[in-house]
Amino acid sequence: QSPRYGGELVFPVPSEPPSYDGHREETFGLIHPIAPFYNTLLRVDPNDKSGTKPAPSLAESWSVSQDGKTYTFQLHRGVKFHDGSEMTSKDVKASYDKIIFPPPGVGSTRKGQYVVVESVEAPEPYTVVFRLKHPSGSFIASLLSPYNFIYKADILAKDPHWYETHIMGTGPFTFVEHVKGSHVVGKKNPNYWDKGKPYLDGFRAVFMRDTAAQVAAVRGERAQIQFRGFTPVARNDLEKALGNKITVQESPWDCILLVAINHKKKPFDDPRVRRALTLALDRYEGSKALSRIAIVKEVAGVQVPGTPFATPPDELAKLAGYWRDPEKSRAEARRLLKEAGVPEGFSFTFMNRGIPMPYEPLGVWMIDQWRKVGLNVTQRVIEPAAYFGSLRKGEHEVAMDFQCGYIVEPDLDMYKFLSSSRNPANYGYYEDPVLDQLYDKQSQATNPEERKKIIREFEKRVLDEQAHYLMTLQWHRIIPHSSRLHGWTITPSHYLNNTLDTVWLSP
Amino acid sequence: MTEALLEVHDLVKHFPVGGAMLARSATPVRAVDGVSFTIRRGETLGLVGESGCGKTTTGRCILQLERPTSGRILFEGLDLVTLGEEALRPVRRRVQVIFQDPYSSLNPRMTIGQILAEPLKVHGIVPDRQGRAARVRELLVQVGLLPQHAGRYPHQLSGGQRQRVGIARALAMEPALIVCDEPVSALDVSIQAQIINLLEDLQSRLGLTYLFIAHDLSVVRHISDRVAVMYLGRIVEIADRKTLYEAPVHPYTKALLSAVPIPDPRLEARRERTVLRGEVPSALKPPSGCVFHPRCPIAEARCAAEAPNLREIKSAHWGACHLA
Amino acid sequence: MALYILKRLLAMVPTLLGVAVLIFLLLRVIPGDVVEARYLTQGSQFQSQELMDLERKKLGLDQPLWKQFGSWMSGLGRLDFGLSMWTASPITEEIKLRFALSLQVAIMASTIATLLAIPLGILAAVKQDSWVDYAVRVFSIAGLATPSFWLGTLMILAMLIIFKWVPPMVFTPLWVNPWDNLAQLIWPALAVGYRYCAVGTRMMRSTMLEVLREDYIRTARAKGLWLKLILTRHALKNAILPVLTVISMEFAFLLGGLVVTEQVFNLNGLGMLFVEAISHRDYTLTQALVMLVATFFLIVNFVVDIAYAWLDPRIRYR
Amino acid sequence: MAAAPQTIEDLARAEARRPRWLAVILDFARQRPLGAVGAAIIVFMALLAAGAGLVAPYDPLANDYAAMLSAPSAAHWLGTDSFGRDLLSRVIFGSRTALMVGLGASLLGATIGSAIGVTSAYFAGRVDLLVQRVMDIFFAFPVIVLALAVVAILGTGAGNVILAIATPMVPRCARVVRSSALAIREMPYVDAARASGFGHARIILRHMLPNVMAPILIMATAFLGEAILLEASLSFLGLGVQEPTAAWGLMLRGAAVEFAESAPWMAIFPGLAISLAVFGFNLFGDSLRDALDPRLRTQ
Amino acid sequence: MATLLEVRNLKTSFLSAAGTVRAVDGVSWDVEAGETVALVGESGCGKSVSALSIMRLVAEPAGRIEGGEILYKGRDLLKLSEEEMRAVRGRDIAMIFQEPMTSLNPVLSIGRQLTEGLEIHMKMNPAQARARAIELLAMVGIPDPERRLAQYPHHFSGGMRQRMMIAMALACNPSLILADEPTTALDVTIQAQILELMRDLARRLGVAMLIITHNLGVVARYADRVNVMYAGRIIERARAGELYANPRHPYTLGLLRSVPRLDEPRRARLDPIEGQPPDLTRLPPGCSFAPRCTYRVERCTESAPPLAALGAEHCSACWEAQRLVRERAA
Ligand SMILES: Nc1ncnc2c1ncn2[C@@H]1O[C@H](COP(=O)(O)OP(=O)(O)OP(=O)(O)O)[C@@H](O)[C@H]1O
Ligand SMILES: Nc1ncnc2c1ncn2[C@@H]1O[C@H](COP(=O)(O)OP(=O)(O)OP(=O)(O)O)[C@@H](O)[C@H]1O
Ligand SMILES: [Mg+2]
Ligand SMILES: [Mg+2]
Repeated sequence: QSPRYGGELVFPVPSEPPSYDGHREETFGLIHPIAPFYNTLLRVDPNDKSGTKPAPSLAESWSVSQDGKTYTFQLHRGVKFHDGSEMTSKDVKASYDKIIFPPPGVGSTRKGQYVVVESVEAPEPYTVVFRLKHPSGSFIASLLSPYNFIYKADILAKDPHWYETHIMGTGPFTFVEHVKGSHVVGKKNPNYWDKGKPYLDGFRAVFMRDTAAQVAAVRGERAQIQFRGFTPVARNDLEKALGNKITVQESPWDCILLVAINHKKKPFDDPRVRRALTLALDRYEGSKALSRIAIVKEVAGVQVPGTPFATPPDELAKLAGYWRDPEKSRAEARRLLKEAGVPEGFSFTFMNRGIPMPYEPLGVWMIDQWRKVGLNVTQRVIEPAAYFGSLRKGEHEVAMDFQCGYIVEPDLDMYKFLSSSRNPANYGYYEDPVLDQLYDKQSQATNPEERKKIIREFEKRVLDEQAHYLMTLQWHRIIPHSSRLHGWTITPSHYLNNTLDTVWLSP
Repeated sequence: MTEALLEVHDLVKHFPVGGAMLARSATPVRAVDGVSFTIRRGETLGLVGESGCGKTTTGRCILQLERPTSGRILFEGLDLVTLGEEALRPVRRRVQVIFQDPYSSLNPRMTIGQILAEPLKVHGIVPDRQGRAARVRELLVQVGLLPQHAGRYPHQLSGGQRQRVGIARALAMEPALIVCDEPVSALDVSIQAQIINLLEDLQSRLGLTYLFIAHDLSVVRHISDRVAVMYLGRIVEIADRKTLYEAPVHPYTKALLSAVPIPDPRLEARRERTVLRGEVPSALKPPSGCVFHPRCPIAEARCAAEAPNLREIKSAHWGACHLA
Repeated sequence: MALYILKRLLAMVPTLLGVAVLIFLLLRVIPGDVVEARYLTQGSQFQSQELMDLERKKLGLDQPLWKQFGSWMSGLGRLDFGLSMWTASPITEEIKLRFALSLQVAIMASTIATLLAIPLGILAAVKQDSWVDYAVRVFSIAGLATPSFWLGTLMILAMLIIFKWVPPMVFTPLWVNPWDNLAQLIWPALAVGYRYCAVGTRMMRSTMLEVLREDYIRTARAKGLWLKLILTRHALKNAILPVLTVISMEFAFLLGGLVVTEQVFNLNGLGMLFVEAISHRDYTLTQALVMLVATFFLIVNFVVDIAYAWLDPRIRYR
Repeated sequence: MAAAPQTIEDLARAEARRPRWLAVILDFARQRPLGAVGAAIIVFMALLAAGAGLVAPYDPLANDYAAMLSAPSAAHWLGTDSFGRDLLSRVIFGSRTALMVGLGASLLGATIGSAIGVTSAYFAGRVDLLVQRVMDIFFAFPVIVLALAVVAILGTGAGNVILAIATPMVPRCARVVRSSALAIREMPYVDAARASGFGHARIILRHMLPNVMAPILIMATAFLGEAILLEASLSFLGLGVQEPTAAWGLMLRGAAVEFAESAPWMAIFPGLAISLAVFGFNLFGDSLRDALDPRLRTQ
Repeated sequence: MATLLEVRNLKTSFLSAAGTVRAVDGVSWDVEAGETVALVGESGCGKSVSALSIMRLVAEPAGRIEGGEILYKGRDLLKLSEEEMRAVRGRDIAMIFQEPMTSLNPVLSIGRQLTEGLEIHMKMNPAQARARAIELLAMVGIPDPERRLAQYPHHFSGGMRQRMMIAMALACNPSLILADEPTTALDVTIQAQILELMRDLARRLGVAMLIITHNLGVVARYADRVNVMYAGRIIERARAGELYANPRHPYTLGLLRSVPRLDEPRRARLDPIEGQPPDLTRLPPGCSFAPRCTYRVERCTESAPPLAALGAEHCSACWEAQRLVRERAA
């Protein structure tokens, strides 16, 4: 089927962008309605379901020097900003300088992600060079970030905050309007550099907080898709109501709820107790049951199942809490608790975040599981905005934690577990130099097989031996969309693949 | 002459109208506008006048339920106006009150026994429980009720009985002065006489002093030793009973007396009436000069210009009229 | 009269000032701030204290409280609500459309409610203790007892499942497309209108009962007037005042208090904006919203007072 | 003397014939059938709450993944929820939460509110003016913000929900009580108490408060229903009681919409429970008002 | 003179929590054209209910007229339909109520309240009604009537409001006015003004009047004939002069004795009627005054005495009326 031109894509977005500056924000609420107005240097291949394959975008091609410290990018020629000016290496440099080396008084959210970069240079109008301090296996992945919009250098020079309140990019769509509390409209950029694209005449991102309303919009065929994901129940209802007018794409989702066990609180300083907590969870039954009602599914370790560095299921089943025999696992949990001197019916508070999906079902599930090994858990739910603030105060005993990435990459995914001295977002409040060493070792490992091995070791230490953190179930992304929508492939991240240049609508 | 128990000098009470923060500036209601009189120990002073002329307000000022705007109230030589709430407490025992409405003057949620025992307890008049119960019984008998009534609630009593309880409550404090604010106006004609007799009995037995406020001139004549007539916040005439009823000097007193209907058709048929013109003016804008002049049958030009003082027209007979 | 109005308007100032202080302090007591809400909630791997400090400084959150309050007040004095801390765009722009929506729902709901409540309440009062009365009372008490989010959900489902109809996705102002506009707002207006009507009916009934026992109604009957005339001319004018009060209070409440209904019906109104603003710790926006709703409340109050004066001559000249 | 003996006898007889509490209840039921229905609902609910452990067929917290989302059947009369928990048991246990929050909030709100109202009316003048202004501020303040703020500051959970619900009730209660208390303050028996030199506390507590009990009671009943509704709304918004506690609003949260099509029983029964409970309280409260408010007395 | 209104054996009762209140328990009386009749008795004895029964305005559903006849110009008012009765109210029989403060509608102008009756009963157009209203206000002595029409009751003092009530009652030229304690709420001097006014107008316009009061003095001055009520019954009836000179019922006697009088020298003590008025829900068998009566004999507690004629136009309901007369003469 060849792409068809025309039509307006309508999709609900569950939250509204705080500002328009991708360099600053970190939410799909910005990506979904704003990404179509911009391009990034590289992007994830829009047809790659694993969401890990780099593809050219503004950069046509790139090369890496022998020592792995210099990356050179050749830019596409004839790329025009929406104001008609040409995009050159100067703009790329300015944009990345803003991200990596923000001028004083201008903050950058992702500075920490690019510590390895020494400088960004623009030797020629169509060449950009990144110099690294040392080789990095994950550098290209970090350039795939969907947030790193390329802005115009002149504008940034005048006002580094201009892009917070204005939109002006090189993307396949141009900005028409944003009615606060209602919608964002974009229309086809006729001068788009990637000739022949986009297919759509325009798009309309409608802000709808309520999930049910989003589902209803798709069901009533007022919208063709929602890019974040629906619940399994909604999927079933939609399939039942719309039959073959609906197409469902599913994928493991690079987000997971973890449980932070505060090592500073007794008795959670005792690894036996922590192990008992993870042993108490029957993840396989949980997966079966919860995947019917919540956006979680796979039983996972520290890597998204099915991605290159993920632990195969059979090996995973050897870790504490991943045993196939739940009774044996629970018995061990009880034994450990007893050994650690935790009385039967011991009660503690589990702190959860006030977000219904999937925090609430997972909370209910875990509390029930813990009850089965004689732990009496009360749930304390904290309002979403205050949640991480209170985790940072470290007053919790056991708390839900959350991690979500735009790309599956061990460096990014495992950072969470580093000692709290290295990672302020470690809400288990532990120091584990062994673990930190393992992390650094895998990061610099050039041989994937070796890297895999170290990751396996890391995983065993963090989840089993020390049970510093425990993982619940991998999120599961379900996108039921109108069968009229084509040219869009699901990826494990809801931040990816939203430029909409490849998307088209059949009649 | 016996000593004065209560002396009221130039009592003034103005009420701000409106009440909202910003509306305070408006002219006040001049409820009581310079009232002076004396009550001697053991006597009854009747206070008559029409609705809204300030009788109740005068009584409430004496009781210190309202703080006067100015003036002095000497009770047993002590100026109540200067006393704070704490210092007043012992005085409050000595000045009691009986209200017009027997229905609302008793707390409906307390038994008669509780109502009567409460002051005994609070003021430590009778500290022990048994003693209080005995005293309550005694009080009930004193006002012509039965000891059993102690267990009743006010709504289980008739109006007359309630008024008796009101009297008993006043007596419980062993007061010297009782302000009776229209104590019989709300009662049935056939009950009024019972209560008046009771008040008189108690006075002679306990040596009480009454300020008896009423608008029924015949009742006032019956019970009072001296009578004061009020009009629009001022006393217009004050004299002993006999003089006032037989030889009133103020035209307003005369009109009042003639307005009282007498239950005898033959007499009524012959009686001359001074029917006053016009309405009672409002205390918000009292007329100039003599406040009575707009309705006065004998008013002269002077009356509109100049307010008459209360002067002793004959011995112990005071009147506030230029023409008396 | 003009003086009275002026005085009343002036009397709002201290109340508003109190509201301002209260919301200002309240927001600062709530844990977390806009910077945390922005940078700590997305589950990202990297956090930067430096960045957060920088942002706080930019927003003036590092200033002492009195200074922050002072600059807010001086802005308000110039009728300048400032910028939203969350989106950095002018607050007026953030509020505009949502206010229009909420106001319209409130107006529609109160119209429905008033039109139903007054006749029903009168009917019940006149036929006190008859089956009509019982029916009206059960109807109105049921209205108070039904959670509006439940009622709304049932309504939406009924439309979706039975009529296969979905309300429009976005709010279209009345003047742009009346049909779309009404199609979207009529349902929430009905869902809250029911409860609202119940409140009004109850009030109407009880004040009507009270008024019907007044002496002047007896006088009117003794004059030989027709019942209809007694009800409309003599009773209604007296009984309507408290009803007016509850109806207008409810109206003022609807403006900012429709959170649940807005959620159910997917309306981007002031209620949801409140929730969002608070959850983003968007101090400036929350403050502006509270001031807006409070001012509106006071104005409605004031209008009711004027209406009182208009209907009741005893209050008219003061 | 004055009180003739037959009057006393009369009274004694009247006392002997005074209706006992049962008679009072029957009387109320006869004169106000709607109120009686309301009272019956309340009593039923209270009994359910008290005996929840005995009546409920299942543990309300027990997840049963084999029985997830099953429709009403002999095993589960009202069906099960998405965790396979028995809905009937959860509805029964939910009455506990509802009653606890309802009673707690209305007691708290009514107590503080009436204390403020009576005191303000008693002292009148400046105190009253000040209190009124402060109340005005709370009135003008959007309720939802108050509730949100309380929850945001203190966190969720039954205790805080009670606080969040009671907070906006305080000024409303204070206003109503104040207006009744203003009338009571003008009563001669209050003057009599003042003239007897009683202390402020005694006058407020012994003489004024008992006499404004009627409006307080009426309001507390109305609040109770409202509190249950508010609790449900807050829970629905995720600001109320938290999982896995059995609470009606919580049961509707998400379920009402998400499973409305595939498992409608999940939304219907808790919704009905809320409506019925609030309905009961309002019916009763209304009739109570009719019975206690002399201005509305018919007979 | 022709009998204008005749009440025969009227019974009205109320259902209350405490039982049935026999507010009016078989009373009969009449009013002749142009005459002023008084109904006296103490609080709660059923005076107001008698008057309201005639207007058929007894508060329903608690109150009910249980029996009797009310013949107005020979027509039994109790048999009329509600609409027919409505036409009688205000047109043929008008009523003035006790509380001028609450009996006027606070939100309607004086003019409105005066003219509406005229428009309905006399079918006047607004201009005519207005002219008549001005005339009426002038008649009851309200100065500047034209300006007053636009005012509201709260602008009027108590006395003026009661005049306004009188004007409203007179509006449609009724032949009978029921005045239920028209002056009790007013000041002594105003009371005198109002009563004089009413008497003059009644004389001038030839309107018959029923004055209800508990003030024996008022009755003495203004009534032609007097009915004394006690506990829902009429216990004595006579021409005014006769009643005061020769009361034939111990209650009337007691009443006259118990009040202090300005025309007599001050007595040392008053002579009260001891005891309390009875509770209408639990009337003793026999004469309801018996428990308080000093003339009581055994018979009194057994059966109630009928209202029996004792002479020309003088009736009393007392078994011992003759003894009373004798003892008083002695
Ligand atoms: N608390 C108050 N606030 C404002 N005005 C008041 C207040 N109390 C009394 N007044 C006014 O003061 C004047 C005198 O009132 P007061 O009650 O003393 O009269 P009174 O002679 O006792 O009348 P009545 O015979 O009706 O009892 C009246 O005009 C009244 O309206
Ligand atoms: N609506 C009512 N419901 C119950 N009882 C009533 C009602 N109206 C009057 N009554 C009773 O009927 C009796 C007679 O009342 P009525 O009003 O006729 O007395 P009255 O002689 O006019 O007294 P007053 O001098 O106080 O006006 C009283 O005992 C009263 O309690
Ligand atoms: Mg007085
Ligand atoms: Mg009467």
